[in-house]
Amino acid sequence: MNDLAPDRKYTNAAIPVGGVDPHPDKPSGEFITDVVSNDWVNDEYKLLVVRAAERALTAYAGQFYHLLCPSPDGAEVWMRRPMSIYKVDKAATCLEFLYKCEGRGTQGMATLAAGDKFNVAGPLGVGFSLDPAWKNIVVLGRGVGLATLAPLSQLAAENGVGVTAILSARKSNLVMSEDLFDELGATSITVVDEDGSSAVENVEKILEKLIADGKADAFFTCGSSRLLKLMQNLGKKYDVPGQVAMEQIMVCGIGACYVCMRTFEVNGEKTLKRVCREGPVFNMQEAVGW
Amino acid sequence: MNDLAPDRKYTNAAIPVGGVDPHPDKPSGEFITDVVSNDWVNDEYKLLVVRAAERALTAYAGQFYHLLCPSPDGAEVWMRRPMSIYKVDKAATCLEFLYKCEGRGTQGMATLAAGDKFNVAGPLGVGFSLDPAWKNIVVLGRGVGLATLAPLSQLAAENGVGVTAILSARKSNLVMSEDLFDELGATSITVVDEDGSSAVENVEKILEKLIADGKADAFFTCGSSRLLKLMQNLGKKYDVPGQVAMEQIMVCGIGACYVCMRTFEVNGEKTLKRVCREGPVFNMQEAVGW
Amino acid sequence: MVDLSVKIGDLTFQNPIQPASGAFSWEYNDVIDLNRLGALVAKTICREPRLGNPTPRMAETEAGIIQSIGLPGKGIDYFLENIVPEYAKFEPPLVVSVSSESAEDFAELARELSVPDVDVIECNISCPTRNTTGGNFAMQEDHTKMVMEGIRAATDKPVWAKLSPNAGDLVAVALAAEEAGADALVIANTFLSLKIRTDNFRPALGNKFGGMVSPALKPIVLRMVYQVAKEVNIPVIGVGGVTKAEDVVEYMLAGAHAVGIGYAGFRNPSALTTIIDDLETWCDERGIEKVTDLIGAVKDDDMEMDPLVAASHGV
Amino acid sequence: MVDLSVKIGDLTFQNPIQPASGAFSWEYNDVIDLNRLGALVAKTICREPRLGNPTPRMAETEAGIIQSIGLPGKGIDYFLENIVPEYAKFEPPLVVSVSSESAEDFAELARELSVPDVDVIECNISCPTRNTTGGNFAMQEDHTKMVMEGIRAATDKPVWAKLSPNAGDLVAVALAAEEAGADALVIANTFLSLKIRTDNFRPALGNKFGGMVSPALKPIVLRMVYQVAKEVNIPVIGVGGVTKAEDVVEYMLAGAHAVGIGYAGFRNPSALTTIIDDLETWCDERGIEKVTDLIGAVKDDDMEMDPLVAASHGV
Ligand SMILES: Cc1cc2nc3c(=O)[nH]c(=O)nc-3n(C[C@H](O)[C@H](O)[C@H](O)COP(=O)(O)OP(=O)(O)OC[C@H]3O[C@@H](n4cnc5c(N)ncnc54)[C@H](O)[C@@H]3O)c2cc1C
Ligand SMILES: Cc1cc2nc3c(=O)[nH]c(=O)nc-3n(C[C@H](O)[C@H](O)[C@H](O)COP(=O)(O)OP(=O)(O)OC[C@H]3O[C@@H](n4cnc5c(N)ncnc54)[C@H](O)[C@@H]3O)c2cc1C
Ligand SMILES: Cc1cc2nc3c(=O)[nH]c(=O)nc-3n(C[C@H](O)[C@H](O)[C@H](O)COP(=O)(O)O)c2cc1C
Ligand SMILES: Cc1cc2nc3c(=O)[nH]c(=O)nc-3n(C[C@H](O)[C@H](O)[C@H](O)COP(=O)(O)O)c2cc1C
Ligand code: FES
Ligand code: FES
Repeated sequence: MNDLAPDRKYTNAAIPVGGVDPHPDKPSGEFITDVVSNDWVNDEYKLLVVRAAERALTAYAGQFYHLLCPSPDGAEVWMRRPMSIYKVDKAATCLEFLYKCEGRGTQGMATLAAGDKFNVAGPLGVGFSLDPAWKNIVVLGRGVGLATLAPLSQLAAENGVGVTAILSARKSNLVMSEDLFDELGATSITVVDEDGSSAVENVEKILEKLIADGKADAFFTCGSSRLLKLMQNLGKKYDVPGQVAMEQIMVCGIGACYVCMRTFEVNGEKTLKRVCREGPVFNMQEAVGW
Repeated sequence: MNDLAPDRKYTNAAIPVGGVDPHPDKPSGEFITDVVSNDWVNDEYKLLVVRAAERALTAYAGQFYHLLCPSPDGAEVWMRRPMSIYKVDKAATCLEFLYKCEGRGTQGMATLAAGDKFNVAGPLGVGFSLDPAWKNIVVLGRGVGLATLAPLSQLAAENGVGVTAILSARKSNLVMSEDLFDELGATSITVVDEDGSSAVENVEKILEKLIADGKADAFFTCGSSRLLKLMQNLGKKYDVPGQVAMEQIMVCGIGACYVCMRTFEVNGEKTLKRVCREGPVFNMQEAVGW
Repeated sequence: MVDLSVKIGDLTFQNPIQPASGAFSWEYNDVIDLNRLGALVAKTICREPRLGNPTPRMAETEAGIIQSIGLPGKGIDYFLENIVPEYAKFEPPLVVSVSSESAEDFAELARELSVPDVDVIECNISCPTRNTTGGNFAMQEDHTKMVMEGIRAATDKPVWAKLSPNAGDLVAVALAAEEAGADALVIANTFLSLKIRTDNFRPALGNKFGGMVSPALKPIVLRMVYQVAKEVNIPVIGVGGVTKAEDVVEYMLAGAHAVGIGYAGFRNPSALTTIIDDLETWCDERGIEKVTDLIGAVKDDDMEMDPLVAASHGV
Repeated sequence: MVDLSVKIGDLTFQNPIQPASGAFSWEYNDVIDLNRLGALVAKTICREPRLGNPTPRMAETEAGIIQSIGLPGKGIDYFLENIVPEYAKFEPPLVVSVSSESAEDFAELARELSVPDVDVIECNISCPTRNTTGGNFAMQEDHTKMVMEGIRAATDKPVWAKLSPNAGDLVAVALAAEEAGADALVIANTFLSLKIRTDNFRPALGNKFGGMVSPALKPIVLRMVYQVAKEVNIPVIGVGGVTKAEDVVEYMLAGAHAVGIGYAGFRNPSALTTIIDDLETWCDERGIEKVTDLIGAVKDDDMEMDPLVAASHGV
C-alpha cells in the first residue's frame, strides 16, 4: 500500500559496462559508466576517467558527451551538461573528461568517486576532420578549450600530421595538457597572462612565424572569442583553412530542441546552426564569435 | 558570473552539536545532529542513534521529532517525517529513533551512516503523562507502535510504576524492544500472528487477567486500531483510564497548518484535533480510531 | 547596514519577510523569535467553526506537495477572543486572513475583524478548492471587483487581496482588485492540482483536488508578480517558492514590495529568520542601502540580443 | 500480454507513448528505435524560415527549466521537402505540429501539410511566449473556436488542438476546440514563467519570458486533463511531467488516451522506449488486458471520507 515510493523514479535503459547492447549499430547511446578516478589536475580543473561499454568508445576528437551530473547539494540537477571527449583509451575501455568546476553540474561531477556510476549520452555531434593534404597544423587553445583540442592532436599524431600547440592560460599553473601534447610529439608553446606572453599581439607573431615556416596548413581553436578572431583574420589574410569548436547551452544534445543555436555566416549570409548537431566543430571562417 | 549555483539552496539556522543556541529557553528547535549509528534491528526496522545539541535532549515519552530525511534516490524528499522519540540518552547526549523502512522518507533515513548530518526539528507535541496515583500500568503495542511506548516504560520505571508490556507482531522475529522492556523491569508478554496468540480475543483475556490482578491502573497503546478499540471497550467496562498515541500525515508538526487533524469525541461531541499539537498522545476514550 | 524596512500603504514593516497564511501560527514561537518577522499572518478564518476537508489532506508529489485543508478553524468569535490575543503578544503587525462564500458575509467579517490588534485584513478570495461562485472569487475580474468593493466599504483597515494563480488573466483580476480599493495584492495562492494513486486508482487527497505548493513553481508566480506590478499602482507581495534570500531579491526585482513564505518554513522551521539574516548580508555585501531600492529594479529595458536574432525581431 | 494499442479518432497507435512536440526529432534514431514509439511528433513549424528567440534559450530553475526557443525552423517548404521524408522512413504515424499568428495562415498551412506522409496535424495554438492575438489563441475560447474552425475546414486530416495551461477556464477552451471540430486535445503546453538573475538583475532568458517544463508540474496538468476529459467527447492526450510508466497510468486514469513526453527524453534519451517496456510490465503484472481499460478508470465516485467531515460536507 505504498504508492509514494515511485514518485521520483526516472526511467532509462542506459547500457552498463558489460551489459547487452540493444543497438550495437547506432552511432550514439545512453551509457552507465563506472568511475575509475576523478582527480584534481590543478586548482580549477579535474580529470574524470570512466570505464564504458564498447560502443561508447567510438567517440573521436571534437565530439562530446552529454552528462547526467550528480547533485552537489542533495537537490536535483535538471539538465545534462555537454563535455568534450578529452581522451578515448580503447585499451582500458575508458573515456576521459577534463573539466572546469563551475556551477552545480560540474560541482556535482566533482563529487564522483571511484566505483560510482555515471550516466553519459553520446558520442554526439560532428568533431574535427583532417584533410589528408595537411602536413602540419596549429592548435591554439585557452583554458578548458585545451580539453577539446587534446584529442585532435592525438588524431593528428596517428595520421602522421605534425602539431604545434599553443597553450594559453591565466597562470602557468593552469596550463594543462602540456605533457599530453608533448607525449604526442607535438611542439608546445605556452603563453600566459602573468608575463604578458598571451597577449593577442604576441600570439599573432607566433602564428605568423609558424605560417612563414610552413607549419600551419590548418588552424584549430577552442575556448576564446579573442583568439578565434585572431585566427580568422590570419586565416583570411594567409589563406589558412581552420576549424573551431563552439559552445552553447544545450538541452537535448541530439538536434531536436533548437536550444543550442549560434549565428554563422555562410557565403555572406547569416544563418543559425545547432551546436550539438551541425557542430560543435565548425568551419572557422563561418563562426561569428561567442 | 555564476547565478545558477544558488538555485537550490535552502536556508536554515539549525543548531549543530556544540553550536551556539540562540534560543536556549524555547521548547523546540531545529537541530543538526551527528549520526552515531543506524543499524538493522530486524528485517524491517532500523535504530538510528544521533548526537544532538543539549536542548534537543529535553524530549520525553510520546513526544516526537520532525525529521528532514535524506533522499533514497537522488531526488528530494519534500516533507519532513514525524518520528517518536524512542530513547533519550542524556549521558551520551544522544537521541534514538526506531523506525520501519517504508516509503521514500524512511528509506532515505536508512541510508544514513555514522558521521552523516541529520536535521531534526523538535521535540514536538504532548507526550504521555503519568498520574501519581497509578501503581501499575499496561502498555499494549503493535509493530512500530512499540517505538513510541518504549520510553513510556522507562518513564514509568523511573517513577516506580510497574509496567506490563504486551508486544504484538506478525512474527516473533519482528518483536522489538523485548530486551528494552525487560531491562526496565517490565513484565513483557509477546503475542504473534503466527500462532494466533495476537488474536483480539486472546489479548482481551490477558488484559482482563491483568485488571483482575490489579496490574492495570491505566492503559496505553499505539499502533493498531483494533487494539485501541479493545482497550477502549475494556477501559469503559472496568473504568480504566488510558492514553493513546495517534498518527497522522503531517506538514508543519508545530500546529500551524491543520493537515494532521483527526476526529475525537469529547463529552459526546465530535471534534477535530491536531495530532501534532494537542497530541500525539490523547485521552484513549476520546479517540475515534484510525 | 542596509535598511530592510518596507512600507505597504501607511504601514511600515521592519523587513519584507512575512509568513504565508496557513503556513504559520503563533505556535512557531516555540522555535523562532516571532518579533524578527516583517509581519505575523494568521491562518485564514471563516465565520463558522469548520472542520475542513476529509483526510488525507496532504500528499507528496514528484517535486512538492499538494494539500487541501479546507480552511478548518473555530470560527471568528473564537478567533477574536482567543487567537488574536496570542498574536498581540508579539510586535510585528498582524495580518488576518479571512474567507467566505458570499460577498455580504465577507464584508461583514471584515467589519468584525476591524479591532485594534488587527493591522491588515488579507482577503483570501482565491482558495483553489472553492468554486468561482463560492469563495474563489479571484478567478474572474467581475467577482473580484464585487467582493473587494464590499469589503472596502466595510472597514478602514488596510485590505489586501490574495489572488489566484489559476486565473487566466491575472492582470485584469489585479486591476479589478485595485479599482475596488485594495491596498495591496498578494500573489499568489496555490495551483489547483490532482494526484491519482496508481496502487488503488484513487485520488491521493480526501478532497480529490488540492493546491500545489513547491519551490518549483516560483518562476510561474514570479512572472505573475512581474506582469501585475507593471500594471498596478499598489504594492504587490510575492508568495510562491521562496526558500532563500536570493528568492526575496528576485521577487523584489520583479516588482514585489515583500514576500510571503510557506513551504520553506515547513521544511526548515528556522528558515524565515535565517532568510532575513541572509537578505541583510546579501544587501550589505553589495552596498545596497535600502532594500526598497530593489523593488522593480530588474534590467529588462535593454535586453541583450544575438544581433542576427535581434534583426529578425525588428529591433 | 497486454494490448497497448489505443485509437484516437480513426487512427490506431501501437501504444500510448508519444514524444512531445519540440522535444523530439528523427535524429533521436541515433539513440533509440523510433519504430517502437506510439507516434512521431515533429517540432512545431511555421510558414517562413524563423531564427527563433535570442539566446540563452534555456535556464535551469529550482526544479526544472524554463525555455523560450521561439519556434525556429526553415519553414514549411523545407519541412515538406526535407524533413517529412526523414520521418517517412519510420513506421509510426507522423504528427506534424504547426503554428501561425493568423487564423487564415493557420488554415492555409494545414491545407499544405495535408500530404500522404502526414497523419495528424497538431495545432500549436498555445505557444506561451506568443500573445493572445498573435498565435496563443488558446487563452480564450472564442479565439480557439475561430482558429480551429478555419483549420477544420481546410483539411481532412485529423486535427489535434494543443491547449495552454495558462488559460483560466481550460474546460471552456476545450469545449470550444471540440465544437470547432478538433479530433483530439493535447493538454498542455508550457507554463509562462520568468527567472531573474540576482547577479546581474537581468532576465535569465534572452526572450525574458519562457515556458516552464518540469516533472514538478504534473499534478497541475493532470488536474486539467481530468477536468477536461470529464466534459469533452474527444480523446485527450496528456503532456506534462511524464517520466515513468506510473505517470502514463496516472494520466490514463484521469481520462487521457495517450501521453506526450518531453523532459524525460531530454534527461534520458532512452526514456521513451523504456517507459513503453515498463508500461507493458506494469499492466501484465496486474492482469490488465487492454491498456484502454485504464482510460478514465479513476475511482472518484465513492471518495472515502472521515465520517465527521463527511457529515459536515452534507454527504
Ligand atoms: C560541446 C561542448 C563541449 C564542452 N566541453 C567542455 C570540456 O571539455 N570541459 C569543460 O570544462 N567544459 C566544457 N564545456 C562547457 C561545459 O558544458 C559547461 O562548463 C558546463 O555545462 C557548466 O555547467 P555547470 O553546471 O558547472 O555551470 P552552470 O552553473 O550551468 O553555468 C556556469 C556558467 O557556464 C555557462 N554555461 C552553462 N552551460 C554551458 C554550456 N553548455 N556551454 C558553455 N557554457 C555554459 C553558464 O552560462 C554560466 O555562465 C563544453 C560545452 C560544450 C557545448
Ligand atoms: C507522532 C508520530 C510518531 C511516529 N513515530 C514513528 C516511529 O517511532 N517509528 C516509525 O517507524 N514510524 C513512526 N511514525 C510513522 C512515520 O511517520 C511514517 O511511517 C513515515 O512518515 C512514513 O514515511 P515514508 O516516507 O517512509 O513513507 P511514505 O511513502 O510517506 O508513506 C508510506 C505509508 O505510510 C503512511 N504515512 C505517511 N506518513 C505518515 C505519518 N505521518 N503518520 C502515519 N502514517 C504515515 C502513508 O499513508 C503510507 O501508507 C510516526 C508518526 C507520527 C505521526
Ligand atoms: C498546508 C498549507 C495551508 C495553507 N493554508 C492557506 C490558508 O489558509 N490561506 C491562504 O490564503 N493560503 C494558504 N496556503 C497557501 C500559502 O499561503 C501560500 O500561498 C503557498 O503555500 C505558496 O507559498 P510557498 O511556496 O512559500 O509555500 C496554504 C498552503 C499550505 C501548504
Ligand atoms: C526545449 C523545448 C521545446 C519545445 N518546443 C515546443 C514546440 O515547438 N511546440 C510545442 O507545441 N511544444 C513545445 N514544447 C512543449 C512540449 O511539447 C511539452 O508540452 C512540454 O515540454 C511539457 O511536457 P514535458 O513535461 O514532458 O516536458 C517544448 C518544450 C521544450 C522543453
Ligand atoms: S541541444 Fe537540442 S538541438 Fe542542440
Ligand atoms: S502538522 Fe501542521 S498542524 Fe499538525
